Amino acid sequence: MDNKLEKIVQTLQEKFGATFEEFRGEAHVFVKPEQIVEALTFLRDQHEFALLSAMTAVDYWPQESPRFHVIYQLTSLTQNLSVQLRIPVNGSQLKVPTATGVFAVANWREREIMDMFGIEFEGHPDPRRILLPDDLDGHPLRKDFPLGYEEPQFTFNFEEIDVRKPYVKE
Amino acid sequence: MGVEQKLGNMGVVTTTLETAVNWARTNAMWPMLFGLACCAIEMMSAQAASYDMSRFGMELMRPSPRQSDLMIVAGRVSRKMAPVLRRLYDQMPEPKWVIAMGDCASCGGVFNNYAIVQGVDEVVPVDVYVAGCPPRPEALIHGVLTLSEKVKGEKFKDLTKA
Amino acid sequence: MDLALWIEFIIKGFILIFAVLTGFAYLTLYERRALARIQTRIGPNRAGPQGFLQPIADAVKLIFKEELTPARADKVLFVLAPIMTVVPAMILAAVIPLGTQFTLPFLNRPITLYVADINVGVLYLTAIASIAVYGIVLAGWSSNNKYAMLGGMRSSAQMISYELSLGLCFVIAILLGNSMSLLDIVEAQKGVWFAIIQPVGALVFMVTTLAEVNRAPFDMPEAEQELAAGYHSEYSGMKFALFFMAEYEKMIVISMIAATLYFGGFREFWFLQNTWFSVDQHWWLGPIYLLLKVVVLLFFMIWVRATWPRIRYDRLMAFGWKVLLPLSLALVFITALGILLANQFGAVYIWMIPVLSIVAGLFTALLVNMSLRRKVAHA
Amino acid sequence: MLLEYIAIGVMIALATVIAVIAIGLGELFGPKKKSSVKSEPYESGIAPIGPGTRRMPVRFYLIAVLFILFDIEVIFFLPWAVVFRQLGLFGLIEMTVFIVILLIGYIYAWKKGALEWE
Amino acid sequence: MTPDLIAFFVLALIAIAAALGMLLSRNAVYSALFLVLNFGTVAVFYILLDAPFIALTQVSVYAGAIMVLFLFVIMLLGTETLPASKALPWQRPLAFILALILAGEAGYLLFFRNVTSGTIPQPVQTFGGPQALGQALFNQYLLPFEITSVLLLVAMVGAVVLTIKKKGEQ
Amino acid sequence: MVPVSYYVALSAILFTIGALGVLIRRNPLIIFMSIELMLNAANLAMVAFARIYTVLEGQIFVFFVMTVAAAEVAVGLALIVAIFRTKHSINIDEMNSLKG
Amino acid sequence: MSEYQLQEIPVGPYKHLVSERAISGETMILNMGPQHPSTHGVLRLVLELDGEVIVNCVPEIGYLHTGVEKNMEAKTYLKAEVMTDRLDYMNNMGNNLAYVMAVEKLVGLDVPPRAQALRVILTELQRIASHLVWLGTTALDLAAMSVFLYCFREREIILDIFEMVSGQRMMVTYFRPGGVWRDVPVEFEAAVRDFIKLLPKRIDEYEALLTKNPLWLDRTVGIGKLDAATALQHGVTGPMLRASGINWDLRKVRPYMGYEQYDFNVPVATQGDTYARYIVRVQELRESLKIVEQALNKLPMGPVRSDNRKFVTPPRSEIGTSMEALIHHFKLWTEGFPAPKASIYNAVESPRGELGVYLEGDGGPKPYRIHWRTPSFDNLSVVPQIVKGHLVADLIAILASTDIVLGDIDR
Amino acid sequence: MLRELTRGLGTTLKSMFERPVTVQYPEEKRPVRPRFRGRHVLKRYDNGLEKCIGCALCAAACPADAIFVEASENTDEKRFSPGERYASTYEINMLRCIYCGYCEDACPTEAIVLGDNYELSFTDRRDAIYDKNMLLEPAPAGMQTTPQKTPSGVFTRSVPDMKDPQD
Ligand code: SF4
Ligand code: SF4
Ligand code: SF4
Repeated sequence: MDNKLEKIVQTLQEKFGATFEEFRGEAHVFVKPEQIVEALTFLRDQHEFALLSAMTAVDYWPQESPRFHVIYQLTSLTQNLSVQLRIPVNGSQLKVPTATGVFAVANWREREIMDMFGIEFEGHPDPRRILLPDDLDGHPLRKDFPLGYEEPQFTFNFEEIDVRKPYVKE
Repeated sequence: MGVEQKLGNMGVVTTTLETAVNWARTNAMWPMLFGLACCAIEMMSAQAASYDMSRFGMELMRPSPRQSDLMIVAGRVSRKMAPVLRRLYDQMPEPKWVIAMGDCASCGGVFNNYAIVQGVDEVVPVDVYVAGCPPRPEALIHGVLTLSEKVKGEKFKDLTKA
Repeated sequence: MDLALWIEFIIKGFILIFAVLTGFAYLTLYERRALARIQTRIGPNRAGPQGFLQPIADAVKLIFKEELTPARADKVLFVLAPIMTVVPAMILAAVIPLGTQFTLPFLNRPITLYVADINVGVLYLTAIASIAVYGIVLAGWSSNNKYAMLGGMRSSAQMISYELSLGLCFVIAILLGNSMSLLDIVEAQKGVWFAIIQPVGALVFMVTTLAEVNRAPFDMPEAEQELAAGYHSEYSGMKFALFFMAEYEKMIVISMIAATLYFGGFREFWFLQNTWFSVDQHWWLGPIYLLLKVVVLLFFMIWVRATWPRIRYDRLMAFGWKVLLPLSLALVFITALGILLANQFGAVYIWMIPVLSIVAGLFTALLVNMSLRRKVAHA
Repeated sequence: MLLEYIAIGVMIALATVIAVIAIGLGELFGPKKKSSVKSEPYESGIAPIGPGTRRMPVRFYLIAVLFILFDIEVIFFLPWAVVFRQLGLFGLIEMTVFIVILLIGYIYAWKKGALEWE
Repeated sequence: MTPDLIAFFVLALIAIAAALGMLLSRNAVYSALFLVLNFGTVAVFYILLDAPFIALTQVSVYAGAIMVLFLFVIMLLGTETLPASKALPWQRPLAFILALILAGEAGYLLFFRNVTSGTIPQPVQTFGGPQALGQALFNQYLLPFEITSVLLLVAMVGAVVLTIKKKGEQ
Repeated sequence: MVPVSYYVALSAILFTIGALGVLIRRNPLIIFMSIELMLNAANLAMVAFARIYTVLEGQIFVFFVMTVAAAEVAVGLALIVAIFRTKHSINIDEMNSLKG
Repeated sequence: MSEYQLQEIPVGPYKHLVSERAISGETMILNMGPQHPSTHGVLRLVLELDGEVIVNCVPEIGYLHTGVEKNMEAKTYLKAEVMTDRLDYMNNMGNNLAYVMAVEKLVGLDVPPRAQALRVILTELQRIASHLVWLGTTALDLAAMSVFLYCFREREIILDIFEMVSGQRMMVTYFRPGGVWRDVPVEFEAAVRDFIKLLPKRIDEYEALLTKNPLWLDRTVGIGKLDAATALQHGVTGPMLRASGINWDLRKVRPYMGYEQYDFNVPVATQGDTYARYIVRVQELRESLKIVEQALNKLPMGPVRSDNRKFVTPPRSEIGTSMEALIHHFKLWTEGFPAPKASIYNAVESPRGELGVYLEGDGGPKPYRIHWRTPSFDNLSVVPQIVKGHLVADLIAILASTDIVLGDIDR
Repeated sequence: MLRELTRGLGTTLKSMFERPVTVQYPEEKRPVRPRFRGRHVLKRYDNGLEKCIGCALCAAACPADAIFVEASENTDEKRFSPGERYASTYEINMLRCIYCGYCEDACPTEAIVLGDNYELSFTDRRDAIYDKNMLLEPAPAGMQTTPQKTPSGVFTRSVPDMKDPQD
């Protein structure tokens, strides 16, 4: 891991009591959900991490605490560094403060996570579904959401599936 | 009410007229400008110089469903898109045809999941399925020719598909 | 007023309308094939030999297509609008002379190769052209569709704006021909085409024409990238075909007008005067010459369409109002001045017109260029 | 003279008849199948939202006004052009005065931004 | 009945009907269109009266420009239909009386002062043509002509002043 | 040749209709249209008279009338538009408030 | 007489996104898309228009939501790869690359140098193809229709090369973890060389039609200005970011696949308008050609697949002879290979910007979580900001200049 | 400015005199590249035996689940393929198949190969399910089709020796 990055991670550890993991040169820093906005602001303002490259979440169902990780991938263009912040989210407490104030890009990204994982972002300016139709129940990227696989048709099951399928006939 | 009532039963005349009209329809089928995903790009390629669908009188891609005869569902139809697709189809005037281009449109293809409609025939009646992911432009043209064959066999009374 | 005259009128009217209609049908093919060639494609070639039956296929298909009237549309106007668009386009050709005249064998009856030669021919053109706006406004309005509404307003505003420069270009031709009768204007071009005396005028006329018939790069109603299908978004079947027809017929007719006013009309090329190829010798050459000129002018339109990007709507209006209008006004005055000088001091001074107007034209181009530069620098 | 206009009249009648026939043909031969969705306005495949309004920007109005006024100017130009050779220099001056006065208005409108779109 | 007369009556009927149509239409767009029709028929009358230039000017200016403006304004304001409002109490009778008077006058003209056609001389060929009009316009009526331009100027300025909003308003 | 009185009569009728329109309609646009109709009726009479006396004055007059009509319409409709934009209504009864 | 009633359709969920004037009906709400010629697929824009001026623009996406991420979780690493082609369907090779690199990084797999060079050549060709489509469609949106057909004509050559190497024109699935599918055929080099000879002339042609054309300038210059700070705030990357004056190209700053060996420039413009984006992309076309040429010249010989049998299927010639190879073959095709319980984030420079893959393994043969950080998604999110106050026509130009691909946005 | 405009016109005019690049499908067909992945073909050995041994590896490898294989036992009386088993049912749903070529890669006997045919359009979804008969290539000239009666003990080896594919 890069020296500069190491220092930044250290300051993060000191400031936010963050824990830290490394895998193949990538730094994954765990912070507490309440502190995420602060941490992001800190990284943006103090360490020139101007780009929130990616933001996503992972579901560790059936594990309940933490059930989710919300992931922020930050990039500093000037120093050519990347750091990943992760916050654990409990299945019972699906609320994370919004980062839209820090990075405008978080707006849509958070909407996507809301849509896909059902994690709520408190204070989000436009909390609507983004990708999925409004009438869909559930959050597809959760592990307990079924894939929705349908059997492909072959001669032996053609009719059987046809009967089940809602065709329009004109 | 279709033509056949107006023309009455005139046997030969109707048949000749049918042939003529079907010929015209196959040669002047204006597709709706409607692309969904990857297949749409191949559809564009089919319009482009190397394949040139205009040879079939098909370059007049109409942006409005009101003026189009053919809906090429080029790509995957998501559950969110399905009502839109249906609405567009409904807004096309008769006679109209649908080509499901590509696997996704035909049956969901590799995307066998919650988000994609497993075959647009759940939403609109499909006349021709074109296999391929994406079908080569030639394959699409083949599909169009298949449709032409089908149209040539149509009778006036089928036109107002009941 | 005898019966024969009525019959003559009807037949001539029919033939003219028929000619324009066929012209329309084959213009669509011509355009599709020419565009295809420019784009290294082939174009429709499967309906009949070389796609020759393509227009017929299109027509038949459209006839047998459902005519749809949206529920919230104003039914009467919705039907009326295409008619009101297509009729002016068709009758515009009435005053254009296609040739001189010939005597009908057996009947010994002189037949003129035009429907009407009225002494206010040019005014007729402006009047009819201005009527054509209604169809589009009403189509946009009656469809009760937001795209159609925007498209209709846009194109009608565009048409009326460019009518002004069009009118002024007519004025130039009148000045040069000293008559408002199109026949006189053609005859006045026996020696030199007005396009040579007033090249910039001819150019402005062509540009205006493009806008007037809503052709690229001024094809706002066709601006499908913005407004789907514009004012005819809701039209289907034959009603839509009529709009299509009107557009292409107007293209033809307006090319005919351009040919008549600036390119010697049905007259032979000046170097063919007094030869076998002269219209005076063989009346039937007249329509052929005109057709030739029209085909070339149409190619120009198609070519431009294939090449240039579309201009933005506000620019289009600004171009019409701020560039073409003053320029054509200036051209009118230059022409008048030239004629005056020629009358006073001898015919050579007529050549002052092209010189001055080219200067004016270049100056305008320069100004436009500068404003563009400024914009580029600003950005 | 009148004859020529009768010819034009005949032409107008013919053109109208042809246009009506064209639409009639379509109405006659086209299949018909109504449905409620079909007759709804087309808006990219989505039901229209927001209050339907047919109101147009005031620009269009201004353009039309300016058009009327300049159209009249063009109309005045036409007889002038026809008799220009008889009028001679006098005619030119006359017209110049006329146009200059109009141009004042034109420039005023330009400066006021009536020709601007944004 | 000569053909002229038949033509006249037919056209007159159309003209009147169109005028009435304008008056009675509930929808302003229709009113405008009826008026256009009326103008068109009047233009035909002008042609019959040997005034072709005026006729086509009528089409060009009235039908082609003024009525287009009307249509634009109707669409601009979105007032195709206005609620039928009550007339002031004195208006209806007054209108009625006026109508009576004028109809009487018309009848009088039609039936009692039937000027025979024989007395009207056939005018010269160019009568009503652009040449003649131009000559008159640019010689005798020079002053009105120039004044017209002032009028147009005033109208232009007026329209601009009334409709252009100053920047910053709204 | 149609007797000129016929034209005058027609003109009168059209004029009446125009006048009626001004009086009974409340939509200012229609009122404007009625005014146009009246002007037009007058024009018709003038052209008719020009024809019987074979003088051009009538026609020239019509020419000017059209110009005036155009100018009037331009300003008049501008007024309506301006009023509408401030008051969001063009009912003529409500326009009284403009006086104040 | 027609009875016309105002349609009162509620503004619904857009209430907080449009201005008050829209609710009173003073401004017009217009739907553009999902079926609209210039929204490049199934994007839907809800526009609030004051006349023709855009007051507000609300993009509605998801009409092409394909569930790729979820679906990939249900497939082995190898089988999931076919989905990557279909994400951003203009950048199939690039997606393959991003994915296989992520997998390789996760499991720790090396790629032979020849495969690396081939990957570079093909991704750069893909970049050219993508930019050609972009140029063509943008030109078409602004009605320069010939450019569209010319661009597609040239793209056809690239697709032919793809077909030559992979058997498919678009959905190549050519890069595989540990290398590429098969070595390129012999005619590959000649075909690519022909192409790089031809294209510069063609680019000159496009430029003759567009670059200095006053109509084109008028439509693009000063339209849709995006300053660097806003761009970063909205996570904009790729040519759009570079057109706003920030020199950030992952190929340069974090070279992968041996990009550091090649000499190329990163075109940067400062204006940040539509024209700048156009210029940047056209220049990138030429730069990509440069890279292709260099890579082709340096193309090393050698194997194209890693011989780590744990992850890479054995060559066909071994299957018949070696039992061990046959077992590996069976195992890899049925079960797949396991990946460690860890996560990585790997980003490459796609024609549209930073294409990142977040890949998490759980020790099994299937991805536990895969997230695609797609550039179009963020690039689109800035559009509402920059179109405000422009005309509808400009929206077309701006949207075109962002080069969005809906498959990339909706995934 | 005028120069730029005319330059564009010149460019398009020049293209007009270029030869059209259009290939007039269906009259002329552009040959596909050797690697092209089109409709599948089930191969045979030179002696007419099917290569497919019904191992269903292709079905397992198929990302779209477009292949359905059912295997049965070969006997020397009725031999379809070398080795113990053969595919008694082999179906590919052409509308599901994404032509990725994984099946070809996965097949241990080079039995399934993606061919050149891309003209796959159907008016009925059912037609898109290709069964074994449609997929199987005809037996080489002079050879028997399957099932064959074969001497016992000869065709025991199901996976043959193969060369690395060149294209
Ligand atoms: S069939 Fe293939 S190419 Fe077509 S849309 Fe589906 S995934 Fe894309
Ligand atoms: S080509 Fe791919 S999708 Fe098709 S059958 Fe083979 S493995 Fe399945
Ligand atoms: S085709 Fe190949 S992989 Fe599939 S079952 Fe037959 S032998 Fe096995």
